[in-house]
Amino acid sequence: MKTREEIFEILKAQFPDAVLGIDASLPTEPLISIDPLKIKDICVFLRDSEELKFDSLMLLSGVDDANGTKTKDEQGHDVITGGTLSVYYHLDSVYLKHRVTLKVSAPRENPDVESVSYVWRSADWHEREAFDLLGINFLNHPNLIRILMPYDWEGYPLRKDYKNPEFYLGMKVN
Amino acid sequence: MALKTERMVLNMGPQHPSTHGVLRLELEIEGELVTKVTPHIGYLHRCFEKHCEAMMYNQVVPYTDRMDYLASMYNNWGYALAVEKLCGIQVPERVEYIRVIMGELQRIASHAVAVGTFGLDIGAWTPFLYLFRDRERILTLFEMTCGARLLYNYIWVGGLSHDIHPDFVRMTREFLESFKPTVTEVNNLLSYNKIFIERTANIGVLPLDTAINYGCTGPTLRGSGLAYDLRRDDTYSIYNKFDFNVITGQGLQGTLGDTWDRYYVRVQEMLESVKIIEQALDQLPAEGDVQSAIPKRIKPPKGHVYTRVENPRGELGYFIISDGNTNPFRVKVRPPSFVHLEIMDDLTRGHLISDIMAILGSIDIVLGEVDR
Amino acid sequence: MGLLDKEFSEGNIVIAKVDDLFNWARLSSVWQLGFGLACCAIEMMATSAAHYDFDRFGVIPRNTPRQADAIIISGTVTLKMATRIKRLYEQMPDPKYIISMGSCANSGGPYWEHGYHVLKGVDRVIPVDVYVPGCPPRPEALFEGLLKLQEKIRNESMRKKTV
Amino acid sequence: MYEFLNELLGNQILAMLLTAAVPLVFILLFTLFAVWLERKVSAHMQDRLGPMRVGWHGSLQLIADFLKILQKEAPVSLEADKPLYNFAPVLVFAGSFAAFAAIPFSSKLIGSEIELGLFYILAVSSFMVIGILMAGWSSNNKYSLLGAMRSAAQIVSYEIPTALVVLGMIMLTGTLSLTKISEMQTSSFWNWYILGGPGLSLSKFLLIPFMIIGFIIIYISTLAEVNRTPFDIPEAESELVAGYFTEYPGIKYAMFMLTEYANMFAVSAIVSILFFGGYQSPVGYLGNMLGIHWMIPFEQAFWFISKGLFFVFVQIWLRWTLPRLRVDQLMALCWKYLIPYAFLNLIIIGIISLL
Amino acid sequence: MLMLTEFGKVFIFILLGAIFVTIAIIAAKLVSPNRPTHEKLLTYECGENPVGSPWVKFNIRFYVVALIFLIFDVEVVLLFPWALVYKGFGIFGFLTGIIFLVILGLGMAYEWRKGDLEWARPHPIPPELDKVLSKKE
Repeated sequence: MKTREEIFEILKAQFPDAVLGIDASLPTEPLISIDPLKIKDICVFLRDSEELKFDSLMLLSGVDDANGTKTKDEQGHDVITGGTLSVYYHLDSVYLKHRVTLKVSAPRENPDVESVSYVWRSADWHEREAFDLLGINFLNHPNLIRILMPYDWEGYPLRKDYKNPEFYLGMKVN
Repeated sequence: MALKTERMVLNMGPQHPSTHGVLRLELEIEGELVTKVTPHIGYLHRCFEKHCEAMMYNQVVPYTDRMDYLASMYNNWGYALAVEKLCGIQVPERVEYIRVIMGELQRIASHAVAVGTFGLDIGAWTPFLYLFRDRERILTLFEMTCGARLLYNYIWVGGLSHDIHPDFVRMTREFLESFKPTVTEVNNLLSYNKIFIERTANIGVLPLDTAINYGCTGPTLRGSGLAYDLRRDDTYSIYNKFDFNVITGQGLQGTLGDTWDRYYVRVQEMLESVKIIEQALDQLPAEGDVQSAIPKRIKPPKGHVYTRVENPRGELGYFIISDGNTNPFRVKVRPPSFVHLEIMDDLTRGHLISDIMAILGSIDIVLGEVDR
Repeated sequence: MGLLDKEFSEGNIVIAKVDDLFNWARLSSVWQLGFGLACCAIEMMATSAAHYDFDRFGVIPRNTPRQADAIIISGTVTLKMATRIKRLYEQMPDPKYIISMGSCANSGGPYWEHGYHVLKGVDRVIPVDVYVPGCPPRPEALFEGLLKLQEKIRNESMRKKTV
Repeated sequence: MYEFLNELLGNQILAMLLTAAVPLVFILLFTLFAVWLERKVSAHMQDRLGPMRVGWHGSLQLIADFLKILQKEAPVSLEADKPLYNFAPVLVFAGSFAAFAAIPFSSKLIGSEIELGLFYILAVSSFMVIGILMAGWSSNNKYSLLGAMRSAAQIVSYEIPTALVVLGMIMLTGTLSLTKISEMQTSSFWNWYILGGPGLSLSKFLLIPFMIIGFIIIYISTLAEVNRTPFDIPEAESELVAGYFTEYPGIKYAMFMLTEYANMFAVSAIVSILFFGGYQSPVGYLGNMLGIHWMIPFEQAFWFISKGLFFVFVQIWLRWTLPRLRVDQLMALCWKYLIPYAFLNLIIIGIISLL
Repeated sequence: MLMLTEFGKVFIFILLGAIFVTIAIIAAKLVSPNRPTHEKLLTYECGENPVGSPWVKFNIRFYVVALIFLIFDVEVVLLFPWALVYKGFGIFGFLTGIIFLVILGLGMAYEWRKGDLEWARPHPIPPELDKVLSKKE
């Protein structure tokens, strides 16, 4: 049973350049932020190391940080440029009963994050959903296609600056 | 010697009697043997997360009902716990007890539907209707307290919408007494029926390490033999005050972790919930206003929280990020059915079409939760 | 061109009697397509279960649209599902009826404002005969919807409408 | 029946058509009654009420269903193979109705006094398999094809245990004609074959256990031949949507239903003739006591129909309690259990009948 | 005067069955409406467009079962006349039939052993972790 700070120390020792820092200021759960292209090796280490044994990924959620510059286009919808899209990983160890939260941020224009679906099988669909709703591109994912929205849908609905299409296959959307 | 038959792609499409709603399974079959299953979901994607960003904290509660519409009491509870942890609200003792009673009643009702439709997929019509008859009695209890049969909007952030009815306790005890013989009835009709065992033992075997790696939780994981129950291991609310044992599959009828085990774990869990409710009813504090801790305006501090609750289907997690104003910045839900549906492809290697239905019934998915 | 396709003159007494007989037959054995979308499907299952019995009115669930005469759209119709529902409706043989159950099917329900993937009402895709309000409607409300549908069938007629 | 009409009308073909019309009308009425019975029995078994609104306790429900089916449109899908698609219901019903030719409803009322009655019934029941395969293949639908292949394999392989048990019975009775078999089990239920057949010899008591085994085997295999639960795999709602009649709307679907219920009655009639004394009354005839001899055929018909209905009720009862078998378990049950047991039963009956 | 033989009566039964069904279908066609649209005439596949045609080569198992059925049905057909008259020949008549049955029993044992009686049994392959993880879609 390790606290998050101890886990952060172990990770910092193991991957000095990949682990960017811990954000313990928030009232609830400290957050370890990690470089997006190194996430896979860290996760393999987290899963296979004897003292940590994070054997199940509880939740992988994509978030649109919306911290870019807001501009208005002609119809009055604001468009965000720049800023980051981030992915939160909640890991849990079933046997040692401790949890950790990792965070990865990638630029909004071409958000590339290494896929972890070869570390935990449950990440496969979570990543497809993050891609489907937020457009985060997961590198060498088995088959990165839309999962919830129709396969021929354009745009990423959960982005803050998303605008509903007028018609879809002849049906009025709103 | 077997001549190679052509692969046929069979669509068990959105409208199918036993896909528990709008799920499309694309099967690649060879004669009767299934070689590949690709589930297609999204036919019931109702944009829950987009709604959460556009609404205030307490307006989101009715939408959580409609996600897992068979266990909506637990959805509210999960969301309420998350926001209470975010704002640091302390809920009075009586509310905690009522929430436990309602949650466990909802577990019995949800398991009744799960076991009933599982029997339906195997072809036994009658247990489904017996279990629905008892579920109706639970629904009348819910209707007495919060006026709704299926989607309650009952557990609010910081308290409850209504206090319980004066003779709610008496009627619940009557129901618990009358429910025990039903489980033995289902056991005789289904669990130990030779044809049922023939159809479900050694089918869809899920080994433990794959189950953990897939992130399976709840009866699906416990069916494979690991006693991992959030009410015991990651205790939330006042579950540490009740003693109940966590049911795990023992491989009684076939190998450990097969369809029969997952089914039998659910049947036994109904009895455990009856025990919990009886203890909760005994220790229920008589006085206490259930709406005392409900804040007028919920404006949580900046930050994020992830809470997990033991939903009848597995671990239901709420990940809420707040940026300080009254609307949540981002709400992400971890639905257990979404995770369990992923294993359909690997679990059904080398089975027949009739087993696909048995396996799908045993992992018990609800499409409202899968597609959110 | 069957008997049901033809239009008859107003005063035709024989056809009036045949009308009532056929209408009585059609309304007392409405076979619903066993198919549920969302939370209203659970209420529909509760309606055909033991406590409220749909079979009392002669309604039994049939699995293929070929043998069904009524679809009860019970739940939210999303855009991805709308094309499938249109296909199912088309594949039903002809005297067919639609009951739109629940406010999601009537008008998009609680998802009308921010639901980018929700079709705002199933009548944008298929012609609906009876709307049953409620979210989810109680089994009694569904019975009332069925009675409304039976009333509507009772007044159908093969004679030319001279209004 | 036929002779009586023959003198009346003179023309033989017409007389025969009328005698054939009697079982047809009986089947129609029986189907209307049996479907109503199934819905009411299944309802009351499941704590429900079943059809109540349409007539007194749903009595007119089936007439309404039939009239509504009459009005249903019958679209034939483009890719379906039209001639086969339309001919399948005809062949299926003709096959199952032909079995009624040799079944004696009472001593006077029988379709045709065919000498080899049982042999003919076994032969004609494979008509249905062709019809089902035709229906499944021609409607160009994956579900109906799977359903048709499964049901063909099932009916074909369950005919053998039926034939073996029938063979055992013939060794005892020494005749193939069903009327003679019924005649042998006269006067009281003590002479029924389930209790070892007529006479009081030692072989009668030795036969009883093997007769019961024979009855169980033939009842299980005829259940499978009629596609009733726990063997209703061809139209397994939970997997193959509606089996081989997925693509059949309206009246053609009603013909398949008519065939299924006609088969249910034919099969229970055969079982009741072979083991429970066909139209013989267990306790003797009222007609004999009161001396009215023209009443006896009607009494016999009454007993025959009530025995048939009892077995149909048991089939309905089984349907709503037992879950469904899988295809390979079904075939294993037939080839690995029923056929070997039927073989042994046959040999033992042969030895006993020699004593 | 043509005499209606027993088999003539049986043929009339089959004819009447066929006539009844055709009359019923034609009656329904007269009454029922007929409004075909393109979508109505597509094959039903749970609301999806079917992929590939169902008319594919079918599993060999069905033909093997048909063959085995043929053997046993022929056997039963040959046994029928024997069953009627074997009592007349006493113990020897009975023994001839039994020898015939035993030979066929051997045939069945052979098929059983060779596995022809096996239907498509499910051979479940439980998912191992490493194979699952290294799965390329």
